[in-house]
Amino acid sequence: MTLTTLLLLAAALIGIGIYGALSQQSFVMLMMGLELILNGVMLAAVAFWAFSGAGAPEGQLLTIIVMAVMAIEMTMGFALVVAVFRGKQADTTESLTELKH
Amino acid sequence: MIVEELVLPVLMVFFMLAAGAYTVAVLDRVIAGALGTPQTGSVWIAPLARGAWLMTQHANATEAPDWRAWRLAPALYLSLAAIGLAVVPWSGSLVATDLVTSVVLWGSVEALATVVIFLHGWSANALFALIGGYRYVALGLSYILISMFVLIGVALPAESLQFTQVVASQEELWNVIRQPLGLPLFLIVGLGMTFWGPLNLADSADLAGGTAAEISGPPRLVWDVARAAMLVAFSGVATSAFLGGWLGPWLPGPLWVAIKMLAVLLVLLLLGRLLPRLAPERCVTLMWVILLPLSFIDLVWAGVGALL
Amino acid sequence: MIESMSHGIGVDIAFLLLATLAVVTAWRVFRTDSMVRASFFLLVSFIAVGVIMILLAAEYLGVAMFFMMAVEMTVMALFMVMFMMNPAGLNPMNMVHQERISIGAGVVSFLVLSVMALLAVFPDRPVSAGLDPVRSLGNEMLGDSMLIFESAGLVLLTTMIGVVVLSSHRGRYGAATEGSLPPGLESGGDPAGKPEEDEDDEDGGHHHHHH
Amino acid sequence: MFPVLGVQGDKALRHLTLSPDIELVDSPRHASVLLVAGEIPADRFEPLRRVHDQLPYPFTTLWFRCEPWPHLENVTRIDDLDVLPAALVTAYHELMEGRRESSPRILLDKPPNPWEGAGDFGQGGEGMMGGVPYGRPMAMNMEDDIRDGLTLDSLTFRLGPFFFAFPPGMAAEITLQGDLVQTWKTQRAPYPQSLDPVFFAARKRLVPIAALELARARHHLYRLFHALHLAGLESASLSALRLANNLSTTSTLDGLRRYLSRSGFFRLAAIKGGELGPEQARRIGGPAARAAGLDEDLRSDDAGYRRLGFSPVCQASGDTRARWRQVLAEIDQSLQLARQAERDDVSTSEVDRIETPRGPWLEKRPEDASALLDEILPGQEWGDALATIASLDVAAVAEAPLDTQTTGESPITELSDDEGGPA
Repeated sequence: MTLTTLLLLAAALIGIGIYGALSQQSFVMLMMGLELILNGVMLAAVAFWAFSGAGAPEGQLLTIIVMAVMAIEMTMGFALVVAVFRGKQADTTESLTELKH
Repeated sequence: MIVEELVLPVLMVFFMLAAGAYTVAVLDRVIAGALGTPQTGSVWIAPLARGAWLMTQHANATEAPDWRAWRLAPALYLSLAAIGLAVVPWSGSLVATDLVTSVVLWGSVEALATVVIFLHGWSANALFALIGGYRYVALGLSYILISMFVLIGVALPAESLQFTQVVASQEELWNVIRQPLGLPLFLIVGLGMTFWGPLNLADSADLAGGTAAEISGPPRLVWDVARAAMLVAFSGVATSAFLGGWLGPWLPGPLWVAIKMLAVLLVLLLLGRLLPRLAPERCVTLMWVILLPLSFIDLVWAGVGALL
Repeated sequence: MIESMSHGIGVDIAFLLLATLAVVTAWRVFRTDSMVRASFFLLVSFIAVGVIMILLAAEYLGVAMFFMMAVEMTVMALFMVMFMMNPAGLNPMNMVHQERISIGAGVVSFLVLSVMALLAVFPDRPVSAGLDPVRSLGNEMLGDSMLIFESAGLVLLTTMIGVVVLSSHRGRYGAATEGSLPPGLESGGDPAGKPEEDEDDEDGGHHHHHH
Repeated sequence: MFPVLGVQGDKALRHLTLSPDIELVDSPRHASVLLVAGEIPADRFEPLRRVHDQLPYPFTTLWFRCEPWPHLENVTRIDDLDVLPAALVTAYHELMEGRRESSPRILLDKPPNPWEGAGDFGQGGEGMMGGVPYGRPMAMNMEDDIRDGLTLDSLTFRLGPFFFAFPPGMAAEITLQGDLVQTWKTQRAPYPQSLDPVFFAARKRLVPIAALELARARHHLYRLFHALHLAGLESASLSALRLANNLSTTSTLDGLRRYLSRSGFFRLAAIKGGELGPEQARRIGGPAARAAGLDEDLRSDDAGYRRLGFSPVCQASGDTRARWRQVLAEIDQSLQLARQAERDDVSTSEVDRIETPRGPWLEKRPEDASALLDEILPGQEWGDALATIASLDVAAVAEAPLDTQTTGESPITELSDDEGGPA
């Protein structure tokens, strides 16, 4: 377990996340891709904190903030999905071609 | 070193799982018998006989279940109970894992329990099991929130997220007196997250057994044992957080923990037999409108107490 | 990047296993037919990363990851059951678009990041043994960085309010969808998944989306 | 420690509930012995086969006052209620010790509709969502929702006729949204229920009011027993049953009533809703009508009852809670009347106007009212809906009284089961 291996793992998670976020049609699956990217980011942040940051507390704080961002991303995402579904019974990106209904 | 750090704690947790589940089974039978359920045979043998019966019975199949998740869910719930038992301190040094964030770890056990119970209900691909799973998800969130606020309340005077520290901080005054709202709220959460008695909405009778409606044989045995063990883990956490854990005069610490855990178990099991099952809708309202604000008050109370 | 944290071979084995688990489950998220299973695969990936964080001595963050993600993924799974037509994965399905580009983007970003990880030189300043990570995090959050932490809290509160407004059934002037006619998937067509109009046995009368 | 999944005349069910060796379970998956109690009409054979096949191996069946199917080997038929518990225990022991072969599965273990992998990705049909896995609709049933406007996860299924919380023999097709009943179609009416012989005797001659009223109180207590079991109040349901079995003019309801109000049955349990309008209440009649405020009771027309100072008790709101308050009040009243009538030796004075516990019996016996459920259940939570069913006595009255000896047309009933697929 070295910084390099940890960063490689983080890179793999981010790569898979980017694939998911770009390729999925369904809103919820798309959000999973985004979450996975953030997962990699958090891991990288903690790895840097542990190996390169001399335990500076800001490193951990950054991870906490990323978690908050994830929570916000997910709640906003679901709220939008619900709102869109109410309006159009749509749950895939293809069914949204304009921004108003 | 590996023996001390790994083998002993694991053995300890296994022993607690087995002894705890058996105790719950015996206690529940005694209470049921006292309240008029007809019974024959010895209460000591009956749980074992039931276990043997479930072991002989075959595990059944439903149409197109999610096999992996269906078979894994009882085992996962059992391991969550084991994690819960592992953080309970039996004395200042006798504790399976003394993680510095053990209070938060217990919080995540509660959160993961929601996942496992939903998975158990969902993966059977059967109607009642699914509804049971839905119900638990609807309620689980409120249990987690209330329990979190209450536990932050006990972490405040200890200035630590570690159960051993939480117990040590109760040397002068137990939290059950220092924060009078805490224990009642936490007991309600306990009934909820082990879905026992009045809060048994996930495995309830109106769903013919809910998430457990479709299981038989060994998986059912594991599920039953896991539920009982979770109840024991919960009573251990309640004991450490509110009843001063190993603190007490005359007797050795571990014995005090056992006595206090038994007392908590007895209260929970009695409540389970005496109260009717709550309506799910009313239960959600109760949790969010009454108990959650009460847990805020508890937290503010604890904060003011910690400042003074 | 010299091993200066004192950990034994056990930690390395654990890390390898957890890393494999994290990547495999992350990959399975997009390769399973069942969307509920997908969200729980994602949860397993998060938990594996959380355990790695605990191995890195970030005990609070690792455990916080467990409960945050457990709740998030439960909600995710629930939304899957609500919105998807095939949550159980009883049918094979493949709901992807621009797949080639996506694979390319994923691979390229992985390669770029890996090259950076392999080639860049980072300072070797590991966590000192005497540091209490939980205490230092707490002091930071409610000390120097309190403004950031409180802002995050405020943003979360704003999000909650916004989300309730967005997803509420009733707006200020009545039902959210009142008077609006949702467009079809193709122009002029029916919205996705609406039942056929000639189904008489439905409890009629409420099709305000249509008329 | 005996799991039994009984299909049975409710009399046998009640007998077994109090047997210490036997544990009755609500799901066939939890049982080792299937008890078929009472005649099963031929149109319920198919569901029974499905229930039979849901028991996990090893299992066996026992037929109580019912002719076993000829193609099942090695089955036992029991006709005497007193030997039934012992026979069940024996069957279970033989099964566990391997002296008795497990029953075979009757149905083929294959999905009702083989799923064919048509479509671009093998998804089973046209477009992205055309597939119908295993002949079941996809979870995309877009009926308008009655709660939150999100027309999402409705679930349609059939339940019964052996589901434990339904009146025996009833089957329904239900659409649920989460926990909320969206539509309800009663497909099979419950079996007609048999009343105590004294009500039939009262149609032919004048009978002592004491006997009539005790039978009435017993009928209501049996229903209370089922409802309390459903509400999770096991010990209260058992004491209701014991009270019913040992009912005499000296019995009182005070203990049970006190326990119910203290345990919070009226405040906590899922017994909300289920209001009947006056018109609906009249269709059911009896206590349900009086709970809705209808002041109708044929006993008011009877000179014997008038001598005892009878006047009907009523509730106003007509919902599930009011019905249980009404039932408790009527049990009290019946016990009171029985005491007075016994002391003064009063008999009925009418033979063609009998108020049965199920409702008024003028020219015709009270008829089946299960279709009423289709109107009142939609909009209720599942737990409340089942409690509403338990509180409504919808089954018709059978033409023969509750038989005491013969095998004839005994009340056919059963306990248990959801219709899952064949195992």
